[in-house]
Amino acid sequence: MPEEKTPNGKNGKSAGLVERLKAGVKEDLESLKTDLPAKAKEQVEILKKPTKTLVYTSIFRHKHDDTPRNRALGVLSNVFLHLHPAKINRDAVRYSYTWGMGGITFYLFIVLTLTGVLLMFYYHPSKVQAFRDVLYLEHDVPFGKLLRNMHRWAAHLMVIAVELHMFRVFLTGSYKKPREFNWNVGVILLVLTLLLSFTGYLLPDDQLGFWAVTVGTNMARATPLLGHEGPFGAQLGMTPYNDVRFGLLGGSIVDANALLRSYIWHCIGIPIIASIFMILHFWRVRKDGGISGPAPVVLDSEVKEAKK
Amino acid sequence: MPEKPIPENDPVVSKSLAPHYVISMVILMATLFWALWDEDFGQRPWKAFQHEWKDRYSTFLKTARSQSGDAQKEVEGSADYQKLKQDYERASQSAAPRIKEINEKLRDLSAQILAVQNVFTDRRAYVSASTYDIETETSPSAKERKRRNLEEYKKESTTAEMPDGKKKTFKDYDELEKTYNDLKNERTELSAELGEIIKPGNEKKELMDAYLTDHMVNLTPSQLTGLQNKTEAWTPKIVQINVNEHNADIVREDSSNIVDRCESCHMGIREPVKLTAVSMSLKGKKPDEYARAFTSHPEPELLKIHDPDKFGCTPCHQGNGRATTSVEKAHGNYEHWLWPVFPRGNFEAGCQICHSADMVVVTNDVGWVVSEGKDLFRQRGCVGCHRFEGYDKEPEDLLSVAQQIKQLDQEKKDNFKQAGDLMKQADKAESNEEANHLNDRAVALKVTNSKLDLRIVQLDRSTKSLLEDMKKVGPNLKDIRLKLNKNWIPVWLKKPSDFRATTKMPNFRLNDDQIKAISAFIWQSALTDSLPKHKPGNAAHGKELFESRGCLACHSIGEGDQLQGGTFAANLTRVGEKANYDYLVRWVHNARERTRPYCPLEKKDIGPEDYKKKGLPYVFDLEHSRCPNDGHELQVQNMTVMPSLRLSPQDAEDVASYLITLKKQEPSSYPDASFIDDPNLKEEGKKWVRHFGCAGCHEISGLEEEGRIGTELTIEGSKPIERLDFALLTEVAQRGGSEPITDPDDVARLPEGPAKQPWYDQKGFFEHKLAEPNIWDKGKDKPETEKLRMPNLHLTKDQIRALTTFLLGSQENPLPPNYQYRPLDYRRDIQEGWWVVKKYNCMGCHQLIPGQKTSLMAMARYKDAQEQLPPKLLTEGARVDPEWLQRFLKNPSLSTTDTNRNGVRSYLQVRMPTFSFSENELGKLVRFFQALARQPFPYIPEEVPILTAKETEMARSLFSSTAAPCLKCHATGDPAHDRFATAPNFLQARGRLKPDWMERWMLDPQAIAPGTSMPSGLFKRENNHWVFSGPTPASFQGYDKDHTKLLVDYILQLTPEEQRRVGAAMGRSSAASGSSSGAKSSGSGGRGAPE
Amino acid sequence: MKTKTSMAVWSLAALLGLVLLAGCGKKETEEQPAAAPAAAATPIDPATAASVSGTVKLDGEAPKAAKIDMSQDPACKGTNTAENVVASGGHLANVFVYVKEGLGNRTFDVPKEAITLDQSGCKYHPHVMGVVANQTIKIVNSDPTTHNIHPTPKDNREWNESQPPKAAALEKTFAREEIMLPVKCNQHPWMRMFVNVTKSPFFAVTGPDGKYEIKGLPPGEYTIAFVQEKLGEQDVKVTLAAKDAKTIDATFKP
Amino acid sequence: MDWKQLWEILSAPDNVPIIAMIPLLAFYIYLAWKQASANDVLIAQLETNPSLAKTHHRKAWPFQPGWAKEVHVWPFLLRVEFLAAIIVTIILMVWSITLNAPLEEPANPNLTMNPAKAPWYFLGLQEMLVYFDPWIAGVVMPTLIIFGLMVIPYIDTNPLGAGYYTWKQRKFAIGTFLFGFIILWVSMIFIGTFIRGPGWQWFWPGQTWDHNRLIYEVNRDLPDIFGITSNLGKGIFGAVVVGGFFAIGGMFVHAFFRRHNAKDFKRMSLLQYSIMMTFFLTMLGLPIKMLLRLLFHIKYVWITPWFNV
Repeated sequence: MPEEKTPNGKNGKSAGLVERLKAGVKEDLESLKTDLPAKAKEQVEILKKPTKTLVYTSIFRHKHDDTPRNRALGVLSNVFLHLHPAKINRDAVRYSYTWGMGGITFYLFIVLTLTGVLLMFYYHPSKVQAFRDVLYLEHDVPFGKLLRNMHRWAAHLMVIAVELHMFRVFLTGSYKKPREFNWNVGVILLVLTLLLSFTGYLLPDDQLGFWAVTVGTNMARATPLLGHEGPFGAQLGMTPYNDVRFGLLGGSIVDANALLRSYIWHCIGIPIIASIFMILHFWRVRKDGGISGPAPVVLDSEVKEAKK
Repeated sequence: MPEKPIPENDPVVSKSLAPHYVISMVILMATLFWALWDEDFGQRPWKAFQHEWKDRYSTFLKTARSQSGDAQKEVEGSADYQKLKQDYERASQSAAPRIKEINEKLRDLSAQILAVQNVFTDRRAYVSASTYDIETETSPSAKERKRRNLEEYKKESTTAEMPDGKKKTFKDYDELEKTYNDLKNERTELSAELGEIIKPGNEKKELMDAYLTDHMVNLTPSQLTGLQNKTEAWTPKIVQINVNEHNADIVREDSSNIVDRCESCHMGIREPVKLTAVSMSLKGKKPDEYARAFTSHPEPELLKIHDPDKFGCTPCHQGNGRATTSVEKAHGNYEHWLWPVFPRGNFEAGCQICHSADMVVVTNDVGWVVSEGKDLFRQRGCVGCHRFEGYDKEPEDLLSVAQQIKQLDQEKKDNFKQAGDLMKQADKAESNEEANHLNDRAVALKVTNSKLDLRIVQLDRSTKSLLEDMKKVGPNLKDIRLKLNKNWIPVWLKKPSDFRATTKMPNFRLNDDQIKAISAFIWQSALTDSLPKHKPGNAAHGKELFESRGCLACHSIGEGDQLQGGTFAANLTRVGEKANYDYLVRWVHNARERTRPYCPLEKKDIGPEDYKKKGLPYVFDLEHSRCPNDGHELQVQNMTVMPSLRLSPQDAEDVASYLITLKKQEPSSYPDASFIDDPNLKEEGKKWVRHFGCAGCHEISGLEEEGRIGTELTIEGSKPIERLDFALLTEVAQRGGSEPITDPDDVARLPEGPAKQPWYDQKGFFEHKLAEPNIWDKGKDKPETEKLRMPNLHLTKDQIRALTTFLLGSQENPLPPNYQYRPLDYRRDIQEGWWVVKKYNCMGCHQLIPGQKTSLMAMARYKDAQEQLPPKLLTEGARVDPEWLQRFLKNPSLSTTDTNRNGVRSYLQVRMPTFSFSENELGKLVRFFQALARQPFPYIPEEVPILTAKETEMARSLFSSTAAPCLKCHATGDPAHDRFATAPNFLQARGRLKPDWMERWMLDPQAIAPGTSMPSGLFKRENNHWVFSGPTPASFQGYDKDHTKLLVDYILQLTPEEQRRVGAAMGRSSAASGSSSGAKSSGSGGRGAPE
Repeated sequence: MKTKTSMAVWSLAALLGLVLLAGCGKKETEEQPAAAPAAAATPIDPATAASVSGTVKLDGEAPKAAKIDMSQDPACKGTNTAENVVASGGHLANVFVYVKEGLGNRTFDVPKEAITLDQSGCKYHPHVMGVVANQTIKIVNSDPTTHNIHPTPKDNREWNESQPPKAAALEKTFAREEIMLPVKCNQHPWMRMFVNVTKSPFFAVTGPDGKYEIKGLPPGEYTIAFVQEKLGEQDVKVTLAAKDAKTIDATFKP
Repeated sequence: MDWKQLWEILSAPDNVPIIAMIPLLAFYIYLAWKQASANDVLIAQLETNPSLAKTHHRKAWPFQPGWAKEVHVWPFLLRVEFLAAIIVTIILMVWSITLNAPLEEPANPNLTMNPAKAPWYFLGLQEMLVYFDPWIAGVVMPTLIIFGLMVIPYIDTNPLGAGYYTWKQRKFAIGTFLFGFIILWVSMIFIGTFIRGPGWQWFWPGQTWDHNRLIYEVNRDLPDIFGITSNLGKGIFGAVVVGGFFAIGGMFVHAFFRRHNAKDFKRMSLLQYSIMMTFFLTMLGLPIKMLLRLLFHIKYVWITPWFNV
């Protein structure tokens, strides 16, 4: 609404000014009548195509139409997607070849990270608190039980997925040249996955975890040379208080120190190491020429024997 | 080439995944909603409870309100209430006009204030801002100018439009301010006046309401309406007790963090109305799970002591207080919760968790079961085999005392040696100074030694006490040669409950070889001393004595329906078949009399030969308790709790003669058991006696120091279920199904009947074990020595329930240590006292808790003669001087010569026996009674004023008036009169009774000892004094002090002569002369109430 | 346990099923009628009222009343015989007769008038009395000596109050039903009487001639009980039609 | 048949993943086998028809010349990946809602669980404890497994079968891997979870896990059967037997390998060949040792003062 701006003057000279002001205001109002609908129409048109807005284009740097270029850019210019090449073997999208286990494993790792971080808000790795915190999660925290269940089952699923992934990779011979090294990285990741799961086992500080970890670490007692019950351990002066198991648990029994160590390995140590290896793993997948197949079959007769 | 035709379009590119996405997204959304639903409802079943609660409780309150409305009308109809109502109405009416007036004025004033305020606040804001400006102005000239401007501003006149429409002009700011403040002051004053005027009316109204609440049994309708509104406005939410918030002093920061949400479902627990399952069930339906959950706590008294806000729920009931996801979870009835809620029949186990140091934990109806369990544990001799913290501490204490003595002795020796060395050094010292110094140190050591000596003496004393306190559950088997019919022993061992159904001696399931061997061993290891021969007594008189002296408070007689008497000691129905007459005489006369003293150091019974060697007479009793060989404290008493009734030897013979007649078959009819003398069986017998732990309950030669053979049970209740060996029955217990116990007698012992549900829990273990202790041997193939040893205690259902409750509660406490009831003040005396009281079965004769039944009360003999019952001890600590009590407990005859009588109530036939309490137990008992009556300890006696001659005269006249015939019932020492006495002699009052208590007693004896013969209503309140309610003698004219006090002082100054004189004046002597036969007063049946 | 139920539903199919089932909460379906409501007290029509009367006899020799030694209190001057079985010519006195069963849930008004219990000659008069629950008993002392009245009930509250000579009458009530509630005096051990507290006013005490009568009973089936303090209780079943006047005799054996 | 017991074991929350793994594994083996056989058929076809081999696109899937050889990741791959993520999320959510993660009593060092089991993925190793000393089962074997897996690319000299499923071209490699994965890893986990009850005793599925069960079982050492008493004798005997197994077993395997895998044998260097042989024989040794124990109650074969095998 236009405001009336008539200054209170007693001055005769300003009478003309008043007239002029009046005319100006009138003109403004007139023009508004035509401009406003036009602008509104325009705005609607713009909003009809959200992908053309400044906000949108600032986020998405390329158009979303189905040109090959844009399809490629959609992947390459996206930080999350650029792990992928722009184009892949046409048959590689078939589920029956890859089983999707690598991706699922990575997805589960992300799920575990998210739920794990949320769980860390409620958990104290101390003998007094640990068990109580789990009870607290179960009974007090909204969605706490679901959170813990998801973390636990996702961990189990991840172990299964990792094993199946390895199984698939072996069956398709994907470890063969030039992917030998990446297979090794994969093996390390498998071990790390198992260790992640295992270190998490103790954290609720219940009988199940306690005895599972006791049984698990008791084996370390028998490490040759380094364990006090292992071959040549005693001869090398190993005792329950200086052997490798003591190092793992921070004590001769599974106790507060073991809980803390387990917690730190579980939440910080192994995830960081695993992340590094994952980066390496993914990087090498790309650098070794993408996923191995599905490749055209090679005939025995076509194999050229390398000269020794 | 694949067989299938190649499609036209590239399937990899052209195939749409849309349907896959649609389906999976639908499922994903459904899953997300499911997760939300699960979080909001699936995990919150208590919401359903709360909705149901709202409905049911509202319905209940409605009906309650109509009932309560009727009750209210009734109360309101009463004259008192009407009077209060009139008062109220009068008060409010008289105040009404003035109230109206003030209210009007206030309304006016408020309007005026508002009018002025509008103007005033604006101007004040300007003044304040200007003032601040002036204050912060730095230039003096500008300051001055601004000040002038302000002055001018203040001087401007202002107008305000007043509520009546007129304009009012204020000539300057000051006037405006003053008007405003005046108006406000006026309003304050008026408001205060209004408050004052309303007050009397309000007070009356409060009185009215208070009367209503005081006279309504239940809540008033308005209170119920309040509850109803609260219920209807209830929105489902978690109700929880966070103990840490309320109880920082009990729960430390690091302790267990108790959060109990039980009340989220059990909404009715703390409601101020009594809710039962029936009242909370739906109309016309049986109580369902909701109705049962909504009941209020059955014992509100208990909640007063244990405020749930401070204690929570789970410390007593257990269960998983945090859990709210399901009933099983919340009650902790799932596999991995260590503390499931205590079952219905055993909920008192919760008491034991914190009150493990209490022998008796009773509040109203709660605690009897667990208290019985604790008592049974001792009475039935469980403690003989199973250690349990707090029970039978004496042997352990003895050990520790002996240890201390040993240590002190060593210290003494060391000191002595060191002192000698020092002195030697001193002799050789180079300077006098050093010599003196060394000598001083030697002297100091000697002084220390003399202190140590006295400590050792004290420790010796406590050794003596401990030896006296040490009791065995079963009789001394060293005496069996003197005591028993030899042929009876094997028959007894076969199955003790066949001979005596209620015996404490359990059934050990012995085979014939074991019986032979055990009989032979105990017979051959027993003492072979001889007893003095007694002539037969008068059995008829003995029967009378047996029944009247109080033997039946502990012992019972008769079988089946005929059984009467207490369960504390043996049933004597067939004692004549087993016992030797001469031994019985000794036993009845003084059960503590030992055949030979036992020396714990030498570990043998000391005989006359040992005394002879030292040239000492063969005398051993509590005064002569040193070992002739090593000076050590001897066990000079039989370790029995049976006291001495101070019967004359003649009476003891009579009682024994009666007892020996009690039999069903002749002793001679028992099959010959001459194998008992076969020395070859002795060793085998010893093996079995040790195997079965007989020495846990019996004193047996050579096995005095045997340890307990069973597991310790102090924390048995928290033993993980995995540690309880169900043996081959594990699966049966886990799955329920048929009851493994087949013996019908044993099945009948199961508190919950034959198992139907799975019973793989602590309760199931204890109950089955107690019902049939060898149950876990079922199906097992074991040699005799490896079979379960626990004997069958032939307990009843209720007893097993009590013991199970006790054991379930005996836990390694998961609660913070300050939850433990371990008081250090008077309550500790109560705790300790109960152990002694229960040990000697004081409650067989005396009532200590209101409503508690004694064994004697149930007997026909006392049905019509309750005044013949032993006194109730509800206020004993408040009644008597503790020093006197100690004297009395030590020797209840209160005489060293005339012991065959009661010291206080000589008119009672039942007798307070001499228990030979040790110094230790005497102290505990005296402190117990003081503490139980909440009396400060030590007691400071009150000065009794000496009466003037006039007062004495007055008191005497009242004392002997026909309206107050005190001496009619109270004993005087005159045998002829005492024949009819039913109350103690007044002469004993001095030194025994507390004067204040006496006064209260005279006023209302029924309030102190319900059912006493002493009538109430003897005095009435007049002019703020207690005045005799009957006609008073003339001399009382104008006496304005308490008549009770006068009588008390008189009684406390009463001399035998005075009493005789007064008695004579009352015409006693004439009656006495008429019945000289009353001479044998305290003897047999003098007082005859002809029926 | 939780896991088992979970396992059962662990499938996607169950998901949908559960959503559907979510609506159905658990409800106890079992229906059980509550106890029949208390029948309202029907007023007794005096026109149809029946009565019962009879004589109570003692079959056999009445025991010789024991002498009481009242010498301990010179103020006591009365008949010195115990009263536990009082019979003359085979007629038994002091038997309490009342309707034990058959009145159902009828309620009765508490009679306004008080019943007097007198103490004279160091004896209670009457020796056996009946009162309706909450009916006032007025206790007077006509002796020149102090008495104390000490009921020792089973189901009522116990009390024990002293009453000096010429003291004001005590007014007491008993709230609960109790037959043969003994009352004694601690100062005169032989003094003894029995109060019978009933819910209905249908009771009588036999006189020295052994006769009794209970009037105003509505027609119905009843159990009439005869209670004697020493000789125990006898129950007789009787059916009364309207305006019946039945005679029921009872005989006790010593 | 104790159904209750069976149900209790199967429904233990931590055992559910294993239950889930078995059908999953079966499904994926089937999936792999299907593709492998399709490929093998194709290979056989192409081997016999060299001309076709020159033109064929060499996949079992249909292909037409006009079709793109490469497709865009967006949207063709990503849509599959997202779909997979959604399905995994659904599975995870439903699983988490219906089944609670186990939480037992608070840890209590004084109360041993019977049986005390390691997490399920380590149960294979725990099972090995029955047959071997802890240092072998707990330390040596995991190390061997890891190293074994890691050397695979370096000892598998067969250039065929890279990037597609096949059986005929890689019989030995796949057979060995299946043997290691299914028999030595998965079935050991299965035994450890479902068969081993209290006291780590062998209970057939459906047998009641009776805590009181006692089994008479005398396990003897192999040297004892042969009556060797001296320590030195035992050591030498064990070394001979174990060495014998490796030598004779190696000979058999070599004979087999040389004949049926001639090309591979030719391709492999001595080091590759011996590493392969060592791992293969060790793998074979495991079930042999297990059978010796389970069927013949032989505890150790090789006894020395420091270690036993």
